[in-house]
Amino acid sequence: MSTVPLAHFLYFALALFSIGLFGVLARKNAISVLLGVEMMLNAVNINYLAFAKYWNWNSLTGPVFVIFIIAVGAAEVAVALAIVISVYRQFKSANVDEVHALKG
Amino acid sequence: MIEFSAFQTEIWLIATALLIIGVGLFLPGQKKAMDWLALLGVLGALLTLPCSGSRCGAVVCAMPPEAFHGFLRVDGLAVFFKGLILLGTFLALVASFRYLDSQAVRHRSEFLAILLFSAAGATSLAGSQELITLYVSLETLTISSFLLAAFLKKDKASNEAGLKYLLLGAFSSALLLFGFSYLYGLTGTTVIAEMGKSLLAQPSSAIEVLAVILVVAGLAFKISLAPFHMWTPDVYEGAPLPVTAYLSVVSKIAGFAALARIFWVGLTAPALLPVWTGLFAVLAALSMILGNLEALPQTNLKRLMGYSSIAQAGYLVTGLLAGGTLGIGALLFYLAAYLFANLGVFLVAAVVSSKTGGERIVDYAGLWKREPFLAAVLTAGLFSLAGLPPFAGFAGKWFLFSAAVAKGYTWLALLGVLFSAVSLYYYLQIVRQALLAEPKDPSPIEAGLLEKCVLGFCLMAIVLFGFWPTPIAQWAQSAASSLF
Amino acid sequence: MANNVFYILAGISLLSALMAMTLRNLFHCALFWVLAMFGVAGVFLYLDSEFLAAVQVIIYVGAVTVFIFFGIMFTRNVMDERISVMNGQFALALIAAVGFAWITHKAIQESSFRGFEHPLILTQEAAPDTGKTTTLATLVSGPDASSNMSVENLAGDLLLPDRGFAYAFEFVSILLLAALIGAIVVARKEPS
Amino acid sequence: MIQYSWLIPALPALAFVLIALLTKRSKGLSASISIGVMAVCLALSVCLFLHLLALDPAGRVFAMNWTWLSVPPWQANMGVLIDPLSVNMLLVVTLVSLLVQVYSLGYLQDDERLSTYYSYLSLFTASMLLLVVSTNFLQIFVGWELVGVSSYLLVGFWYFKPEAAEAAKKAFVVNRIGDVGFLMGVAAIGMTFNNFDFTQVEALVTQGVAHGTYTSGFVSILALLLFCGAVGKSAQFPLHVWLPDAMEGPTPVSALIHAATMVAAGVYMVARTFPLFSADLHAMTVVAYVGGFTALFAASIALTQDDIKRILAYSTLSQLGYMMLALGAGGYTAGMFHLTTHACFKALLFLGAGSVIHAVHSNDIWKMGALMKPMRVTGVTFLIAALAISGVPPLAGFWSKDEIFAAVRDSSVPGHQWLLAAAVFTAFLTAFYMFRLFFVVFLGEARSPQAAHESPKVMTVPLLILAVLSISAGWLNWPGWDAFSRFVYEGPAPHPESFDGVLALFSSLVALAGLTLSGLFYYWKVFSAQKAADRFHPLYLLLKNKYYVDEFYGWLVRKFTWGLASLFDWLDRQVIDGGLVDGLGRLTQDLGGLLRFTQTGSVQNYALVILAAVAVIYLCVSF
Amino acid sequence: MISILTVSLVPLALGLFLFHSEALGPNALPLLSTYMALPLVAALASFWAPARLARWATLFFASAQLGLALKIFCLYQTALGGYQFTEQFPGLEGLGLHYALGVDGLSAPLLILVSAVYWAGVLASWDSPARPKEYFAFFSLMTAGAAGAFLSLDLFFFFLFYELDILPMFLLIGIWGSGRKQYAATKFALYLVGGSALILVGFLALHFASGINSFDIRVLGDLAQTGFSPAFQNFWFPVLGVGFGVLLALIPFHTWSPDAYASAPTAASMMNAGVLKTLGGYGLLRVALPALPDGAKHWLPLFAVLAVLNMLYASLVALRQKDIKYVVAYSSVAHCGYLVLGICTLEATGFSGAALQMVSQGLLTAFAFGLVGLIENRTGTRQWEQLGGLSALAPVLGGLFMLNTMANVGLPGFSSFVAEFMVFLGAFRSGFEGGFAILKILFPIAVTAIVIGAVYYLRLMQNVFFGPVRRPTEGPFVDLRSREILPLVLLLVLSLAIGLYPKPWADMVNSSLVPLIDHLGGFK
Repeated sequence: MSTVPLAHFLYFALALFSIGLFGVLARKNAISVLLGVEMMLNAVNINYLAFAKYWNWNSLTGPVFVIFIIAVGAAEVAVALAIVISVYRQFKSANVDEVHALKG
Repeated sequence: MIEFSAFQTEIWLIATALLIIGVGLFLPGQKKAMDWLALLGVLGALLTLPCSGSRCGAVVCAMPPEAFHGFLRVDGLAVFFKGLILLGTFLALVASFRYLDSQAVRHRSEFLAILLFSAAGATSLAGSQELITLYVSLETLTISSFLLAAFLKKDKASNEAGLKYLLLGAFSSALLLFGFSYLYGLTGTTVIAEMGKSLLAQPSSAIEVLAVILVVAGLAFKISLAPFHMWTPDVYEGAPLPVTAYLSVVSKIAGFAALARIFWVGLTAPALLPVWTGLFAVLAALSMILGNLEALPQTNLKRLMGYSSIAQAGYLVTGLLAGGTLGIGALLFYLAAYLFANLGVFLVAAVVSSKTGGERIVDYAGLWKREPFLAAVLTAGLFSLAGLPPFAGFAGKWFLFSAAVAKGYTWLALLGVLFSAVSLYYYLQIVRQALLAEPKDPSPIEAGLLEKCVLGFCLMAIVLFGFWPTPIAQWAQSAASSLF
Repeated sequence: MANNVFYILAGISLLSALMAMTLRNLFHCALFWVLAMFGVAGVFLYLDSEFLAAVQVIIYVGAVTVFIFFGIMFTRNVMDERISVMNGQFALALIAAVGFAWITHKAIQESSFRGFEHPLILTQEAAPDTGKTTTLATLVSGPDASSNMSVENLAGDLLLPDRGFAYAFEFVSILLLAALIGAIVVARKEPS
Repeated sequence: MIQYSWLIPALPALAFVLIALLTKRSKGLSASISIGVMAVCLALSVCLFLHLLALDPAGRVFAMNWTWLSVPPWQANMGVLIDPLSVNMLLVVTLVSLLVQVYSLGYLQDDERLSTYYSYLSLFTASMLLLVVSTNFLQIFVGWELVGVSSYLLVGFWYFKPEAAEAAKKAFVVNRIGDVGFLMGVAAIGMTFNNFDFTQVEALVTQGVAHGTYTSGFVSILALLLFCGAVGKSAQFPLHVWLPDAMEGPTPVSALIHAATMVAAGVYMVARTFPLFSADLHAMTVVAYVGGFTALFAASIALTQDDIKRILAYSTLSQLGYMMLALGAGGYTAGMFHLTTHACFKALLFLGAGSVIHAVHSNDIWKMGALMKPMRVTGVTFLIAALAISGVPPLAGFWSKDEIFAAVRDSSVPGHQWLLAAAVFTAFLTAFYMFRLFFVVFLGEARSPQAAHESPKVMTVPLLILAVLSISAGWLNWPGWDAFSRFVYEGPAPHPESFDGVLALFSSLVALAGLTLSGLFYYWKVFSAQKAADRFHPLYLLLKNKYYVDEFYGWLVRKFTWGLASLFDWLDRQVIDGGLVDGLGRLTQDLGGLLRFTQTGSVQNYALVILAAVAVIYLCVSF
Repeated sequence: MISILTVSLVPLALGLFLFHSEALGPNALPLLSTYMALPLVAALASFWAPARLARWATLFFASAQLGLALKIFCLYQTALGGYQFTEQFPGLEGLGLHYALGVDGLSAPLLILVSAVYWAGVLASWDSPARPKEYFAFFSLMTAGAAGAFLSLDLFFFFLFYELDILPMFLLIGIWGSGRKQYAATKFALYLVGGSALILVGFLALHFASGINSFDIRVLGDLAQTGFSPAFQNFWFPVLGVGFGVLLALIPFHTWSPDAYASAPTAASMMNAGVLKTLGGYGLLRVALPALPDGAKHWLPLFAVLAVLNMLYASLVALRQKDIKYVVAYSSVAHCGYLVLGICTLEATGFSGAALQMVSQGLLTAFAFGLVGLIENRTGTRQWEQLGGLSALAPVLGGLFMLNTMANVGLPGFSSFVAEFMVFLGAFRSGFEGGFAILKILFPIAVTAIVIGAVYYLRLMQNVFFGPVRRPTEGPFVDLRSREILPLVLLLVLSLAIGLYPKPWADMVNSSLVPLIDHLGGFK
């Protein structure tokens, strides 16, 4: 049924990854940065599934990896939010570029 | 039947962590109990090692226990890494008790438990033979570290450190995963050894190289290799002192465990090998240069140690890229030397900072007069880091650079020794304060018995490895041989 | 037709991802982000991973967004529209992201992935005489749907010790536990 | 007998050690040890002399060697060489030493550090004797340096006098300058011939020159390098400046070291290595001209000096110049003969001067006068010595100076007639300044504030002995008998100089002329010295200021050495240490300071760096 | 005094005779390891002993070590040559390391130097230091480093022991020093570590380029086994040369040394200037030359230029110093020039001269620093402009300083004369008989150093000891006590022993240097 070439999945993932990347690099708000990171992880997931499908269906390694990435990502988000909240309390801001007391 | 011996170390650690949480829940006032429980847990985990690593002593291991389809195998290398990680954790724990008291940290049980979870992640990483297992272990280590770094909630610096570490950590693990995904795409497997075989059979391609570079970036971040190092000073400075100690040693050792395994088992294809060894050589050089130079103007001890640890990563990578039992053996030996030296320094710092509250270098003025023993350990540790005899760092650097020269990286070795000389300058800044300057506040600093014992142990190890490196170096070599 | 579904899904995802990363209003960003995650879940479906698509929706679109909205609520002044949402290195970031995409795109183009118009399977032909099992692979045109990709199999992979991933699966629970405890401790307001 | 000859240098050395370590407390014991040892040495020397005399002239050479140092293929020995030349020198040294040591007993009787003084004297004699009996170049250099240091110690004996300390240093340093050449010569000889031994080297040189292995030019370079040492030690121009200053030492020391023995070591060394010099005329010419010039130069300075010891010092320079001239002219025996006679009368002059100084407590001749009456022995012996040095027949100086004139006359050195003229004119000057000294100090009116009195016996007896020798020593070479020449002459040197009646007459007349002129100026006061000085004021100033050589050297040292030292010191502090070393440190630190700015504190910068690094690395790897 | 003599002589005798006794047998204890371990034991002992006993403990072991050094010197069979008393234990075979000690004609006299300076240093710091336990422990540790380096036959241990000196020296300067001590200590440490960086890389390069899995000096020094190409040698010789040159305070790498010596406490200056510097020359002769003969032939002329520069330049700079200790420090820099020049002749006589110069300048520099320490102790100043006429107050001090002056000036009778003379001989032979042509020019320039070298010391003598009495403080002036004289006498006697009868010493060093020359193959 499907005749989408593998490369297109990869391009899609890549684009998503890059958009996430851009978000991580350019957004001020810590939450936005986190959204960017999660987007990158999603792109990775697409890669895994695409490879899994186009490469070797017999092994479930790809999907399994995706499950783990999602799980770890969730944990990461939980921790991240906690830290952002804590930072917000101290700095009265969730803007990443305002948190730069440590430098040099 | 599951071979429990393949992961009983982790079980020990996790069980201890859970127990501590339990104590924290039900007996929140029992600080001492938690402390001792944590120490005992780590010691117990350490005791599980020789019997899980090999049944015939720690040195040679004919049939390493493995479990889960071989995804987890505790070979000699894993035992060595696990041993180092546990020792590091133990020392970081000792450093944390007094510090936690002095900072009035309320969630002591959680702190200890997370530290132990993190350590479990690290030890598990050392035994992982497969990328998913490795990834999960790595994230356990890292995510717990984020929390530990941010643990002092009322401290701005700690929060900032936590945030920075978190954002960059997540970012770099995304890069790592992206790299892994292409490797998976190329090979169809996540088992490192199979991946290696598969890559061996196919021609080199651009995407393969890119994937390797992404993996390098993701893992170099963990060991704070330049130019992926930039989080290090900020996080080291901001994180609570024992956490900095923990990060500087355990996190780094785990990173090297992952690197050694992935690169020397998975990415040995002839087309790839020169790419990443060359890359590591350049990064090592960069680390030595940046780490040492930027350390020079520092005034905060933790920040300075951050830069120092970047430079040390540079030296260590020299052994990694040289490879072979010589190179990896040197890496392992130096890690051991680094562990005792660095944690000795941090332990002293923890004791001093608990008393004075200061973390600047000038706060160590006249330490010699206030507590000679602390000053002695500090000096020995710093000189060992600088690679001067009779301390372990000297032998370690000798091994590392000789491995580098053996592989033709003479320029790197030269750079390394020259920048070791530069590094001596900033280490001496601390030593000068500690030994030569007059104390502003002459009141004595007394270390506890436990701390003293542990410091003595560190000192002994530093000196002993320096004077007679043979046994441990031999062990390191035989451990390294399980990779090749 | 089926192909177009993919391209539409992909298009929606990318567009909303872009919006999520560029819009000023953080709340809108989050909404677009959820949309993008839905798109990705759709692509998962398209890649025959119904289960994962469901997980994606549940975890990301459900749990994670809840978390994030929480976060947005906590950090109040993010709704202020007068301040730029982009930081100083906005232009460089753009160049870097596009550059990275370009590089990787080139690499993919040159790679062997490019040739795969159809999903393929790699059957392992054991070569008894050499004992090699996995190195030699034959590419065969694969079946359209896979019976392997079932929840049962997945669960088996994750839970049965001899399949290997059970350890990681157990371990991730430790990770989650640690994250949970830690997040609670860190996020909790400290009495002064 | 010969086998005990090693005792001659060894005994004074032992005395030095004994006095320095053990008997310092007792002045009397120290002095007795030193003097006793000297007497034994003199006796031994005399025995050796008699022993040699008894032998056939061809077989009068004995050498004993002990290996001292060796690096194959060469070895260096310490040894004792007994031959007529060295025995002659031994006699001179031990005799003068003994007399001076006895004399010192009176001269320095009140000095607390008499023991130290005697230990230094013993060290000196030991070194000098080591030098004299040396069998090889290395040993002579060792002795050479050791006499130098003894001289340093003795000149600076009264170290609390800043002038003495300065003079001691100057003597040492100037000698060292000469030693540079000497050392180079010794090294060159040793390494060229793989041998240091005098006889063997001389044989090798002779053979080598004959076979064309070594050019005579090369040999003359070696000889001239050695001669540098002699120029320093024997205070020849241009390294003469130290000797007048060395008069800051105790007067007996001046008599012993700076008149009779040590300064003659240069002459002795040239005589000892004569075959090297005589192998090439160039070397001889240089030696002759340096000697001749120094003789004239120093004599002219002596005309105007006021310090009794300085006058004698310049006289010594001049006489040493004579000896060098003689050797350069080929007059081997003449040089040695003059050395011997000069040792007697110059030691006498100095001891006499010491006696005078002891009496009037001043060195300025214009504070003395009419001392003949209170100090009869001193006066008479001084007169004898003055006559002797002026070359008035039949005293010792007459004979030896005459032989020098003869040698110069017969020399093959180019321009030898000019040298002869200079030598004769110097003889005139010598007579003039010596009697200027005599007339001013011993005759005329008394100018001394206190009453002078004769010195004690212990001082006058040595004067008498030396006076006898000053009269009679010259008779050894009585024309026709030539005992001295026949004894000393052994090698392939040119013929022994023969007495020439005409020349002798002429030189006697010249000496008498000088004496008379001096009398006219300073005794009869027919001419006024003051007027003469005013008349030739520039010349007078030039002479009075010793041709400004010291000033020139001072200027040179200040400008050159001190300037260079300052430059290097500045270079070391500011450029190498401050600039390069600290600069490198500072640069490194500044670099670190600059690099710090890369650590902006913004986490997104860090992320960007990571990504950029990945891209850059990838691009680098792919292309 | 009597107790000092007892505590010195008894262990001295023990060291000398114990190993000889029949009961113990000739090899009952490893001689060299014991020698090396004694200062370590001393360090531990002084650290653990009560503070007031620290110096006694150190003195005890120092004396025993001196006895042992004398014994090794006496038992060494010059006629046989080569390494004797060798000890060897397998170490890390995989890395080519093994613990190997041995002594040959070159190192046997140096052992005496080490022990003599050690012993003298202990007595020289008898009652000065605060915190005596640490002080003596560090001092012993330094000695152990030097002793180990001279004995090691394995480059790893050679390097280890050499670098072992840096930390204690740093602390000795930094804690017990004077003046700009922190600056000097840091500079010292950085400089030496920088120099040793080159040495380390050089060693590793030798090891791996040889293809032999060994760090053994004997193996790496055998070109037949290693087969280093001339290009390799030309590249690596200057690396090692400069590395050792830093240690030797070769211009322009010398500026650490005056500052360090001037700031260090007396005993540390003695040990460092006397012994540690020597190690640089030893390393050149022991490692760099045998392993890289072609490189040496290529580069030594340049080093010869530096050496002569050292002799003249440092002497001139010494002339301008106002601090006596700086004068002595620059003098020691200047004297290293002789050592290097001797090596640069690549000729047997020059080599022997260099080897003797090592011992000689070690003894004499230590002697000089000891004296300066006493002057400072008595007068409270080191500025010679504030001093004068001390001979009148302290004849013994004056006399010893006179001997020191004479010795440093290179007067016959002292070891310096023999050594310097042989260096000149070697320079001449090398320059004029087919060696390095540049020595034709350098030889005469070098010889002029005997003048300049004399001037500054004589000037010092004249200003400090001669002339009218001048000193910054009033009060009674005590001349040297016998305890203060004792260590100086030992150094002096050794110097005189070499200077008066150099043959046995020269023969001993030749027994290992002549084979070295043969190995280097001369200039053919």
